[in-house]
Amino acid sequence: MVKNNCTIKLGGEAGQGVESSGMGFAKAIARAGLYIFGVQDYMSRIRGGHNWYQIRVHTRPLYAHETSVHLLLAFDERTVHDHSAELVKGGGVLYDDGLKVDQSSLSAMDLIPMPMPLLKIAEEVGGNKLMMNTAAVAAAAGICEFDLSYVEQVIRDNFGRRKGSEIADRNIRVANHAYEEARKRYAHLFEWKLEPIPGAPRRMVINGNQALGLGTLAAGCKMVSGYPMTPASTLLEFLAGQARKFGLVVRQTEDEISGILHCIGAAHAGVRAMSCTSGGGFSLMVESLSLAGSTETPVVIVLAQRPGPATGLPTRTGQEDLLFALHAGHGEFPRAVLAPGTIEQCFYHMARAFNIAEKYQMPVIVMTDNFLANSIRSVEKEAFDFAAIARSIDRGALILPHEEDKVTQATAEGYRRYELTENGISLRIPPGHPNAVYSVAGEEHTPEGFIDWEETAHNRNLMMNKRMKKLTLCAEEDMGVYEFYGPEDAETTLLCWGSSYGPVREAVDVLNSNGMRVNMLHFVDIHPLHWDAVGEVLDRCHTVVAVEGNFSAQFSRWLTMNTGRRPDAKITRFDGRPLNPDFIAAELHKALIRV
Amino acid sequence: MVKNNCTIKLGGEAGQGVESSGMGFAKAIARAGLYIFGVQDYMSRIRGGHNWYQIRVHTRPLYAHETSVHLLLAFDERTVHDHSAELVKGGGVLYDDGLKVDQSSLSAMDLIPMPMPLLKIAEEVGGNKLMMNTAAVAAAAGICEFDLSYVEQVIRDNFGRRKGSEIADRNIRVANHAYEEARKRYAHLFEWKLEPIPGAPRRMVINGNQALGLGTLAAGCKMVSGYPMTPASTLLEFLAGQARKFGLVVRQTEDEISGILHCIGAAHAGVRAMSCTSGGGFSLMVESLSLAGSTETPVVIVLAQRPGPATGLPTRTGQEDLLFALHAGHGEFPRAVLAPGTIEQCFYHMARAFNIAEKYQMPVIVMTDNFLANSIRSVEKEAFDFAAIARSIDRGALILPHEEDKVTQATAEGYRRYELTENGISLRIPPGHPNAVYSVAGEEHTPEGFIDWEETAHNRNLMMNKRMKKLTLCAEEDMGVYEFYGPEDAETTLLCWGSSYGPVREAVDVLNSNGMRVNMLHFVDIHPLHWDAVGEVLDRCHTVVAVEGNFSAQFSRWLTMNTGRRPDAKITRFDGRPLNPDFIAAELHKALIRV
Amino acid sequence: MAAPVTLTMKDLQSPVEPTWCPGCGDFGILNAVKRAMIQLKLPPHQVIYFSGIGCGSKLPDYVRANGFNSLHGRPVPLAQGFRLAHHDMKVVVVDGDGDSYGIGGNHWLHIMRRNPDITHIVQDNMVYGLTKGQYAPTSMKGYVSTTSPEGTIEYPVNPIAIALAAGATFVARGFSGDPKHLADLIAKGMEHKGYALIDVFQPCVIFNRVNTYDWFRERVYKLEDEPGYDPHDLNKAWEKAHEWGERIPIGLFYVNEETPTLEEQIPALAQKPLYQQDIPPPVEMLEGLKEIFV
Amino acid sequence: MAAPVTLTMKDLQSPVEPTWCPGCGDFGILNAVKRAMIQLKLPPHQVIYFSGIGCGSKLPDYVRANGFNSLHGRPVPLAQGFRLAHHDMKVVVVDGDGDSYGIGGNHWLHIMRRNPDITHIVQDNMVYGLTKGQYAPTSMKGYVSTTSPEGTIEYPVNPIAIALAAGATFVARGFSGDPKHLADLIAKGMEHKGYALIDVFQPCVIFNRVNTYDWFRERVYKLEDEPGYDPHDLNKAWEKAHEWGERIPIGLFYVNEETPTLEEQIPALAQKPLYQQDIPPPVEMLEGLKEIFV
Ligand SMILES: Cc1ncc(C[n+]2csc(CCOP(=O)(O)OP(=O)(O)O)c2C)c(N)n1
Ligand SMILES: Cc1ncc(C[n+]2csc(CCOP(=O)(O)OP(=O)(O)O)c2C)c(N)n1
Ligand code: SF4
Ligand code: SF4
Ligand SMILES: [Mg+2]
Ligand SMILES: [Mg+2]
Repeated sequence: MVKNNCTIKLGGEAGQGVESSGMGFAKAIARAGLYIFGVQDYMSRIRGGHNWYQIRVHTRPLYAHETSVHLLLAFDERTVHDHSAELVKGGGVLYDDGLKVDQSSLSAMDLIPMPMPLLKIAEEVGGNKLMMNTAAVAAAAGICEFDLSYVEQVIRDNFGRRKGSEIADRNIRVANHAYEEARKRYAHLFEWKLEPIPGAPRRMVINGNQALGLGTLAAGCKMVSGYPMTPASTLLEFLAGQARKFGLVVRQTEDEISGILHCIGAAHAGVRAMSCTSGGGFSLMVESLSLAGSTETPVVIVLAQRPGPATGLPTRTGQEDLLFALHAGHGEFPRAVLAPGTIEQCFYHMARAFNIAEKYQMPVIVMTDNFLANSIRSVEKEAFDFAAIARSIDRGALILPHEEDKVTQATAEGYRRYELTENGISLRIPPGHPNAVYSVAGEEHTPEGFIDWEETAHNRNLMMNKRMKKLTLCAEEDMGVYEFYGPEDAETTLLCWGSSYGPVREAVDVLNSNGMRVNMLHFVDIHPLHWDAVGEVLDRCHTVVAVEGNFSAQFSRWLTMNTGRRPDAKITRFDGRPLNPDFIAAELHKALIRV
Repeated sequence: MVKNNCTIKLGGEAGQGVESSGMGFAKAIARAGLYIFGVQDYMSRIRGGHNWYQIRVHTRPLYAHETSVHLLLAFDERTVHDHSAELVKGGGVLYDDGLKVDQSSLSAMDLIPMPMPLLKIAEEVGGNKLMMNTAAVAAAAGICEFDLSYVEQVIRDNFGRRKGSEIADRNIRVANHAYEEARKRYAHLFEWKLEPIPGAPRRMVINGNQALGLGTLAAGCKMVSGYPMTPASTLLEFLAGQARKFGLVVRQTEDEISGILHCIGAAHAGVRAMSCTSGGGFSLMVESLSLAGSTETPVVIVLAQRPGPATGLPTRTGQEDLLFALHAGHGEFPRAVLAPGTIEQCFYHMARAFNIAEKYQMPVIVMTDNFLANSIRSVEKEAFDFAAIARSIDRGALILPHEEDKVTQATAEGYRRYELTENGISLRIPPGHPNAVYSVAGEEHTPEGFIDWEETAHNRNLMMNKRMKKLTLCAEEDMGVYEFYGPEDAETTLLCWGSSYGPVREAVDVLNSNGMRVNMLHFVDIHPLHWDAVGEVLDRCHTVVAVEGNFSAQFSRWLTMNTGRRPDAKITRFDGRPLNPDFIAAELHKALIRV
Repeated sequence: MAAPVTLTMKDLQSPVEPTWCPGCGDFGILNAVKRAMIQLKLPPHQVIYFSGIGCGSKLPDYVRANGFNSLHGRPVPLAQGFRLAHHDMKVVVVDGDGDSYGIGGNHWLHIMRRNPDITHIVQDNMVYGLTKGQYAPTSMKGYVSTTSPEGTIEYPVNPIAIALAAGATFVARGFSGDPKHLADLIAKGMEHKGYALIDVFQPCVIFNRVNTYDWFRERVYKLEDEPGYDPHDLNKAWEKAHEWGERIPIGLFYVNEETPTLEEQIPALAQKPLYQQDIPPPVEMLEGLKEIFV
Repeated sequence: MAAPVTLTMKDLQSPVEPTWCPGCGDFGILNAVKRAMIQLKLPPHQVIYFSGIGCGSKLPDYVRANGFNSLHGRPVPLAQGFRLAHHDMKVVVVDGDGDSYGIGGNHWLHIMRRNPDITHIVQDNMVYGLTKGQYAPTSMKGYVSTTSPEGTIEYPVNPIAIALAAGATFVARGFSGDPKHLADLIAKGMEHKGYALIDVFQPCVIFNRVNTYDWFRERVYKLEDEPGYDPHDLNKAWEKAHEWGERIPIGLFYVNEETPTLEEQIPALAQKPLYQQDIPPPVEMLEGLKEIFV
């Protein structure tokens, strides 16, 4: 018997409730004090096709999914067909007995067919065939001998409040029935079990977009505007749902150009502002990004990547937009690029992005991707320290126009929006006070903010240097977040960024447990960086292997551009699927042969 | 006396005719068989402000301007004020005697004040004060003892046809009068002379945009669409002017997004298509660029750079958009980037861009800038070999739908737009023939062109590899244009790209004549390149100094990214002014100290 | 390449199965589009469908004809470029309310005043289907969605009124619940020499629980059944464009046959389609250009 | 920060000299804008001008007030973002026909249906001035320019008709040759609660040799002088919007005081402007969010 270490996969058509069932089951398991990691796969269609949801369970915190599955919960025949090969020996395939499944071929693969009268239970006990999902999840619980009360809690949460407890009660009856039946039939055949950890704290089950949303709220962002685009939409939607409560203005604009410009406008008024999109929408924003750079307006953009080019693979994942984000926009101007790797990092670095944006009065791009945005993990509540974020808020050289005394004092000798200073940062007083009436321009401007209509070389040099030197300070004072994981004296270092954190970290564990000496070097901070320092970090590494979710190993190219150092090998994946520990381990062996 | 080696500068307000006068004078000088190089400077306003036009003259072909001026033709007082310091000792300042000019301070600078009754001559002899410009140019000719008949020819060309010869005659009378008067008064004081070269061939006086326009026509481009933006507008306008004659469709679209999409649409139909813009407009095109990459549609984009960020210095020059152009657009897809350095190169590489685009079925970006677009040179007529371009036309694997037999033959076993092939290039049959009915998609697609709605990993890998491997072939077969100029055994190599060709080349001459051993390594081809070969080329260089018109030395960063090799020093200019030989020479001394 | 004498639904069958939800209004549009091709005897190779990104924009894959599934909001300029290069092909844009009334609104505004011979079918389900149910530019005020949890606060775009104001020469509205009537409108639009807008009420059975088949069926009536309605009267069309509530008109609001098309006004297209013209131009002609510069 | 009792032209004098050509119609607009501020007793710090890129878009530098010279075609969304963040400021967009009827047309289409309290002055010179004379979206058919050497083949945008169709609640046209009348229109627009479009005939004395001061003077007449004209009648306004030729109306075409503004409908703005609200939210409130996830 294997306790609390397995993967359960649900599969079916879009519209069959794969995601909601999976999410509910994951929540129930997490409430039992177990750690989960959930990842999903869906298609660009609303009904039909094939979606799946995979939940990995363990007693330690998880950072990635595995490829092997122990229990497959099939909502349709295709699921059995497509995913049986992923099951380990002894794994179970649970499905409604109305589906046509070739049991003998499952048995031939050493798998256990587990047909169940799910529809029948739903109809007969619950009086509604829609309760089949409840039956399925409960049956899975029964097979794992998992305490059903956790599933019941989730049912109550979902149905109890909404439509009166009657529906909840009926679902719970269905659940009990299916649970008992499945346990009776199959529990004794199935090796993997789930057992609650007594006294474990209640943990959050949360995905990357939600963590970004919490970070956004925690940072005091008050203007969110954007245009829906997978996988960024759910962030916009989450914040739209919180707008009334937190006094936000959330706008769905006519396009992404308008989305980012709403933010620049609001930021110019002194409000923290954020727009979120994916690559296609970001493409449309880049002219305005350049405007933010020129006018030194602090805005935050979440770039949730998905594979391109063009519409590409709209519901899959990839890390293909790094070099684009780093160089997007005409002309040269300062920006920062951050790429959180975990859900906790999503939370903290999202909030931090607003501080960097305001401190250096420049745009900040926070890069995630479909994998990070949508995969869920159980995370300790304390891991999200709102109080710490509140304390860390740094609005830089900002005085708001209604802070009358401060303005009066600061403007005693006049006010120039783009005053030339030692470090390039000028006092920012948003319009509204009689002592700070001014005009700004995306055209090259004077320290007062007027268009320098003579376009003089002198003023130009001053302004370019002023803007660009903010990067130097930023690199020194605020950037440089990277993390080593694994043995210090590793022979091989897996170099990665952003969402690859989880898969690479888990790969390190796997590889070291297999006798290799491998560690991970992960970067959240991409730009600006103190490259000499990075070079020194790299010097501490032996063989460096870049691991990236794109074709050309973009981060490693960025690194080469800035340090001259080239990785010894590369592991890339660009098929739209997330990296995972097994894939990395397998590819590493091939890569090392090539070195 | 110095013969045929001097620089004449005209200055005045926008609307005073500085450009047209300068252009006319340059043309007259070129017709006399001399080589000219003309560069201009203007402001983002239609009247007033300060514009200038500078003509350098020599008996050998010129590639750049110099900073020192010999004769200043001042249309207003500000010109005298702003530019006197640029004059060499003994230089002359020619101006209407109605202007308030402090003669003594000019004399104190060893300059020759040359007041002339230009307005009076225009009014009294020509009967129209607008003829002052004619008087001014003729007076300049007189001072240089340049044969007036060349100026007269240009006057005839400009006025003779348009409004009847009366105006031309009157202008010519004005010219003669001013010429004689100026010669009488000042020719004996002024050292620099212009003397026609007998029997010299008639050369074209042409700028970069015009050369691009000729290249576009020569290549058989039939669809030009774009939105006006300095410094690309004059290319669009030139082609609009040729539309009827050459059977082009030229469209001014509602924005740049539409401009590039018109081209993609036309190219999909099998027509060569081009859009031109500057950085801001290019920013708006990048989403569609990604579409062209995904659908393998051959389009050509001229990116005429100007300094950013945002509206930046709209009438100045810079090379700031290289890394942006190289990485623009979400997702990874093939593209080529070419950056011609001279007017001849503008012509040839523009035409070549269409071949590359069609051969590899991908977008090609041709990068110029305000300096190259607007500066004029005298170029031999033979240097533009239309017949050679006609011979070189290569449409790649294209069969047009009305080539019925060819289509029938090629589609005997069916047709798949994105057929997987050895080299990644598929047969392209634009829609229209019953045997090749198909759908294409910016979403990841099957070989047939349908959306791969299952977004399978297998198809994705095939398609990504198919598209990206076109770059390998392209780098090998069609790319790699670079040029060394100067001594092979140079101690210092000035590394440059695009429009810096001229200034760097002339700097090499200056530096070597001053006893240094310097050469130039100039790249027209930026991407894709066979980087091992480039690395070998670099290995032949000793000290490498990057010379670029931007803040961060972008090309050298690109080179480092691809080869790991970093330049030993950098000379950058980002004040909106073109590089010039004097600037480069001066900066090189400083740069070498730092090495 | 003459049209076959008869064309059947089978000839227009694509190998690709629609991915739309059962009951989706897009099926009706697909059906109507095929019927229109049959009605006009338009063989697959003489038609091209440009679409954007959205549920409905997958249509080109589902009818045997040429197609181009492009970017969200961008089929309109793409189609114009194609049309100017190949003006003996029937060019149809089929896209979502998000495409042409939302992100691509500017292209729409400007195609209307150019009047190229392009038929434009907008799948107006008053919601963003493919991105899972956010409100659309045509969503009715107060419409509740994930991005408007308390109901939209913007007034919906009135496509008919805007088309009239922007100079469209053929302005119609259909209902995908009546594919026969719709097919007829589409065929008329395809026959119209110039830009033809056909806004189509297309129920999204998943996300739009307000504007359902029933909702439309209770309200729509046909302008051609309206005694004395003359689609040549711009002011009358304007009034009808504002009719919304108990009764909502479908059919042809306005048509103007007098306006020349864009293509007719371009000299380069007088002889033959651009793609058929020889390149490069004769070298002597090119050589002549040098005279401008000497 | 109460308004000073009197405000004079001198108070609104910017240190920057206009770079416009002598005689340019933009001077009349600048003058009118200042007059309107004086009329409404709006001190410089309580007004902000958002502009695009073009000759006229340099206006913000030439009046003492807050300003933002942005990107070609983009002041409209920028102004909306600002206005939502600071809704006790008078927000004015002033941009070219190329900005809002050309490249930025989609933003224009959508601001109108949102009705934020923003005044929008379009410098309609029917040409692209700053880029040296290409035709504009409002150029009359057949207009000859560098990019239309044989005359444009597109029908001009009719801004008044489109504004009416798109739901603008205040639609007016002025003439920069009559800055007093224009000032009055601008002041009315600024007082109007909601989006106000003021399309301004602005002669470009350099590039537009067709639509000159004289051309306009011979044609324009004031709607307020038209007996019985009621700007509350949408259909009448629609008819007037199409009057073009011998007689061209200026003045207020249409106004609708009933429609709520965008700002009024956003709960977050009920108490005080967004920029004045404390950040971050109380930590306890934030902590409460965790309950969604456990
Ligand atoms: C530039 C860009 N922004 C956003 C998206 C995401 N997106 C895809 S379809 C769509 C809207 C779908 O609505 P609609 O156009 O009405 O079509 P429907 O699905 O309703 O048929 C959006 C926002 C995108 N693909 N590209
Ligand atoms: C994205 C982009 N495209 C093009 C331009 C170039 N551009 C600057 S102003 C302008 C048009 C000017 O016309 P209009 O808006 O009518 O203003 P006007 O000069 O007539 O006042 C253009 C095309 C630009 N700045 N940005
Ligand atoms: S989501 Fe709506 S529009 Fe999309 S396919 Fe389903 S029913 Fe049709
Ligand atoms: S070019 Fe025209 S619009 Fe521009 S400043 Fe001059 S007159 Fe005014
Ligand atoms: Mg829709
Ligand atoms: Mg204009």
